[in-house]
Amino acid sequence: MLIPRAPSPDWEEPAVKKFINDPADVVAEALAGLAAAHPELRVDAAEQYIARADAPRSGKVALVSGGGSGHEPLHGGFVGPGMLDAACPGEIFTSPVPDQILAATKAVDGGAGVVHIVKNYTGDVMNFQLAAEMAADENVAVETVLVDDDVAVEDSTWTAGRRGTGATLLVEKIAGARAEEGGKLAEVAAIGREVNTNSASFAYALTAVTTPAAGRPGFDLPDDEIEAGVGIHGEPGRRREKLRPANDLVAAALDAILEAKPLTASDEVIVLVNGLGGTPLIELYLVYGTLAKLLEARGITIARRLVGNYVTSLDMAGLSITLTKATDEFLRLWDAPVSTPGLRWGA
Amino acid sequence: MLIPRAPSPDWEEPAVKKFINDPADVVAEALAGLAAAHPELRVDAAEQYIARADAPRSGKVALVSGGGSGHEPLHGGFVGPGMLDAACPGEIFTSPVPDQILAATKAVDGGAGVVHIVKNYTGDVMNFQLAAEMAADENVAVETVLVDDDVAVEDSTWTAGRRGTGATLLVEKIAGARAEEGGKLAEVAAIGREVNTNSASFAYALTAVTTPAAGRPGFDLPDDEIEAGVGIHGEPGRRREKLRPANDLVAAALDAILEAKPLTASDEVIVLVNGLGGTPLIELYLVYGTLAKLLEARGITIARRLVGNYVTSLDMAGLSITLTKATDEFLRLWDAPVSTPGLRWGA
Amino acid sequence: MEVDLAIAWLRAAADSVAASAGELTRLDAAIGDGDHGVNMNRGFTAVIAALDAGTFDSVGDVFVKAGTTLISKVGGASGPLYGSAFRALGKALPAGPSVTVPELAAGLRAGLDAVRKLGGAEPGDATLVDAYQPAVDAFKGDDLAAAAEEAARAAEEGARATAGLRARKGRASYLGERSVGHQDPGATSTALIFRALTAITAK
Amino acid sequence: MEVDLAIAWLRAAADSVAASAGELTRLDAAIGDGDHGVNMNRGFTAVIAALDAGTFDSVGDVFVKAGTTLISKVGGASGPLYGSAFRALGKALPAGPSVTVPELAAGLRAGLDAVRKLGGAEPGDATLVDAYQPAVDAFKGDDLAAAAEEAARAAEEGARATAGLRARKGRASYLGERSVGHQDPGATSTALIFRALTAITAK
Ligand SMILES: Nc1ncnc2c1ncn2[C@@H]1O[C@H](COP(=O)(O)OP(=O)(O)O)[C@@H](O)[C@H]1O
Ligand SMILES: Nc1ncnc2c1ncn2[C@@H]1O[C@H](COP(=O)(O)OP(=O)(O)O)[C@@H](O)[C@H]1O
Ligand SMILES: [Mg+2]
Ligand SMILES: [Mg+2]
Ligand SMILES: [Mg+2]
Ligand SMILES: [Mg+2]
Repeated sequence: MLIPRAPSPDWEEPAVKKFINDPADVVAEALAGLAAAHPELRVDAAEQYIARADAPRSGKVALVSGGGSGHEPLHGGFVGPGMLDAACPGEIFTSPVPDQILAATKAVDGGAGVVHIVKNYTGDVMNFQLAAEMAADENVAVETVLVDDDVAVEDSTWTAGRRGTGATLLVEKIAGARAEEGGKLAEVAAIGREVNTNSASFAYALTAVTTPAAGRPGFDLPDDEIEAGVGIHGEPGRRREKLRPANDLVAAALDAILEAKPLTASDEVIVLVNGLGGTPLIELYLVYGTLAKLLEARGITIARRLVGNYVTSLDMAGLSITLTKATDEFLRLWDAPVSTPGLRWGA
Repeated sequence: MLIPRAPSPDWEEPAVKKFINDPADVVAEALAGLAAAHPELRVDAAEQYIARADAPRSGKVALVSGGGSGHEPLHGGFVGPGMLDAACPGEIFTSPVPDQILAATKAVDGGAGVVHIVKNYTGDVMNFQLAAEMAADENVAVETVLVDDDVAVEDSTWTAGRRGTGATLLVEKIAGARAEEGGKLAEVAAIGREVNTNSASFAYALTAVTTPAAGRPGFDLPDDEIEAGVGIHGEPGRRREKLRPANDLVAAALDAILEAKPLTASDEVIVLVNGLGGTPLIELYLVYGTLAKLLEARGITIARRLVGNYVTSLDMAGLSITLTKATDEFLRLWDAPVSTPGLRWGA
Repeated sequence: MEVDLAIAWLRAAADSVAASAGELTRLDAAIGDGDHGVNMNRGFTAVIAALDAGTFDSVGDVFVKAGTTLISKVGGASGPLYGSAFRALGKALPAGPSVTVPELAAGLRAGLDAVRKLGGAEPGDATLVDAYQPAVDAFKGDDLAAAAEEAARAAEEGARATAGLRARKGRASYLGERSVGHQDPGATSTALIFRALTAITAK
Repeated sequence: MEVDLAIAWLRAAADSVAASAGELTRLDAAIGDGDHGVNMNRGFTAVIAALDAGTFDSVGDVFVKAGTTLISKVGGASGPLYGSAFRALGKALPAGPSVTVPELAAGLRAGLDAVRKLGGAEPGDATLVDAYQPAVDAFKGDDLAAAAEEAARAAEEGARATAGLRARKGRASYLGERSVGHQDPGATSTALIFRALTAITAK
């Protein structure tokens, strides 16, 4: 038998307990809802991308990101002044296709070139690469910023490399502000890469994610076990662990982050405590409180912070912690106005 | 035997799968995290309230709300210019105590009086009532605005009356703006009550909520059943139903809302599609898209809308729909700047 | 009843609530929001701490202290209700280190009146009134142990009978007919409190 | 192989992928993100629609159309990989309504090269290369049915063998040692595609 038997005999007919109609239509229908809810965005339903209504902005470097759907508000919720010019949502947890990325890239190119912000997953990398090649054929200059901040994955030739997770928000915000103030293509890409280099993330899952297509959790997690180092697509993590108090989990995540990207006393950081979708805000604040104390004990200053559900994994109960070593430039650009459905200040 | 046996023999020792330490410390530790994350707020850990750092504002009517914790960002996340002056978080799903409410009320009173925004639950009503009596003893003028928008509950002498749910956000935003622009105590209370009168909500749960204290879901919901008319404390709803496509559920919720508070073609509404915590944003947008179409078909105009997790029930997978019949005054005040952790625009 | 006995009663009630907290929460989860055990336990733990921290010359003061503490520590529906009941009981008692059984009976009725005034519940609404009211009615005569035993039995019977009622007050009322078949958590904790009195008065 | 047979192959592959979509997704859920069956089914459904909508004079054009469609409809890792494979296959074939078995064999190898170039996977990395490479190696001789049967067997064996490997590419690589024991979904779908060819060539 080519395909081994499923461990559970009733795999085929799950009850998909979600607010959806046909699972195949989720992305398109949600996009229609987004379009109706946000007149300040332009949603191209045929090409499946979301753009600023005022795009293309002549002379401004444009930022395009995208990836599988199911991580909302990332990326569509970050389209707007000060952040992305366009986002390409793929099917749930499936990277967008080159045609879609190309259409978005051309739609927002204001003549100053386009930065692709790509989370480091095999599918995303390949599809954006094909799109960038096609854009080059049409004389659109594209620079790619790869985000790979998830230190749970070994960065070795033995893996597809570190995954792009929470730091994506920081790259999009900071590079977006740089573009908004008139940065050139190379400059915008450079600061995006610098944010990524300065960032490290680590995540925990308490439950597995349920996609509309599968209709049931992607893996079984006993009542007293968690996935440490989980990815944002329900990929199982670095290891299974016993559930521990939040204080212990936060300390271990911080250790993993600092082992990969050491910080020293007097460093300033931007902190993101990010919910993966199913974790209540009250727990995220509790975790932030613990993290703030641990960083203070090490003499590290939290210059800016964000607590909430930003880079999610559908209904997964879990969270990620991202630390970005801050420069003055980062802080200036972080504070710059941003006006998107998912992130808004100063405007 | 006084206490009937638990249906499940192992009720006593659930594994509490949450990012917490001791369940008894959740609210206090989260409050510490909130204080660390938001220097623009003043958190009184001893009295357990959250206030604007610049409170009291002399001559400004102050707004105080509160309720059980577990509904975040409500209420603490709505403290700031243009919305609440203080919030009193109780224990999880337990209304705050009179001392706490009194302390917050006195702390933010700028001499122009204080509006208490109270969701209609027996506990909240009684505790705020005792606090208001105590405040009167100390010569602080208090007006109470009761929010009871949940049309799933019969409004009869046979019940504790309709529950306060999603409309609370609209009351806090609109009354908050009225206070910010200098409205008098009676005026601020009056517009808060008018918003409540013009609002109706209906909610569905796909899963039961798990509180830190209980450690397991509050009720059992079979894989193919949902609770229609659920409350935000995991109270079971109006009835159990079979799971249906989102389009059907939205249509039924709209029917329930319009039956309780009829709207006619050419009416304008503010719409809140609100996640209860465990439902991904992509589903909320899908639902908003469906709702927008249904309202359009009835000739009702959506003047403003909000889609996201605002009035939550910890990790409950579910959503509520709130419709508020809009007046020009409501829209003007809705658009006014607001700057809080959970809601921010124009500032 | 003397000051020491009043304190012993509250202590026994606290122990009983602590031991049954899980079960009270389970009852509340079925028709409410699943916090009644936690609420009561938090409240009575605070009551004991407050009593330990003070000295009392008057029985009434013990109950007023208990009531004030419950109001300021519990929240929810049960905090103001139980808190007002104990405060009213304490205030109704004549000042002094000892009260008679009839005085205690009158005080308990004053507590019941306070609960009914604040919460507006009638007997039959499936609330703690359905345990409290029959307990007060049964708390009679001059023998404390006997009065307590009768009251506890009546409270327990009343609590059990709430399972047959449709809730009309509090959170359970949202369920309408679906509340029938479920025993009210507040009525159950009331019965526990009356039963606690028998444990320290029985000869 | 003629145009009709090429189309029949893709149709058989589409049927097989549709029938096994749930199982492919299940394999992917264990070590990836649980969408491989959905991805492949969406892609091959689109391929059939695209082929139905066109007319083809050349075998190569059929495969180029299939590849282009997969690239523009699938996304994920499998879209560009399978899409590039079919495009490269189609482009490597001489133009015309019929190709020989050796020409097809060379085309399949061109497809493999495209996959390896784009994805960078080596044999043994536990990817679809571990089914594709042995299939291409086994696809020999002048008899299409026999070549297809050998290729399908080799692909199936290769797919099954991925269960013993540690994944080094794609999502499963994040699991490190934990990926061992799980059969690779992409290798499995590759085997299905080669098996589909035998269904229409077997005499
Ligand atoms: N209006 C009322 N009058 C009397 N008792 C009430 C009333 N409302 C609620 N109760 C009692 O309170 C109990 C619930 O207490 P608790 O769970 O601690 O508070 P909450 O309902 O706020 O979560 C109910 O079981 C009922 O006995
Ligand atoms: N670098 C690669 N080279 C070859 N095949 C790969 C590579 N990365 C992934 N694959 C194949 O793709 C399959 C996964 O496809 P799919 O689930 O559709 O995409 P995604 O991983 O983006 O969700 C894997 O099982 C593997 O066979
Ligand atoms: Mg995928
Ligand atoms: Mg409660
Ligand atoms: Mg309760
Ligand atoms: Mg996959």
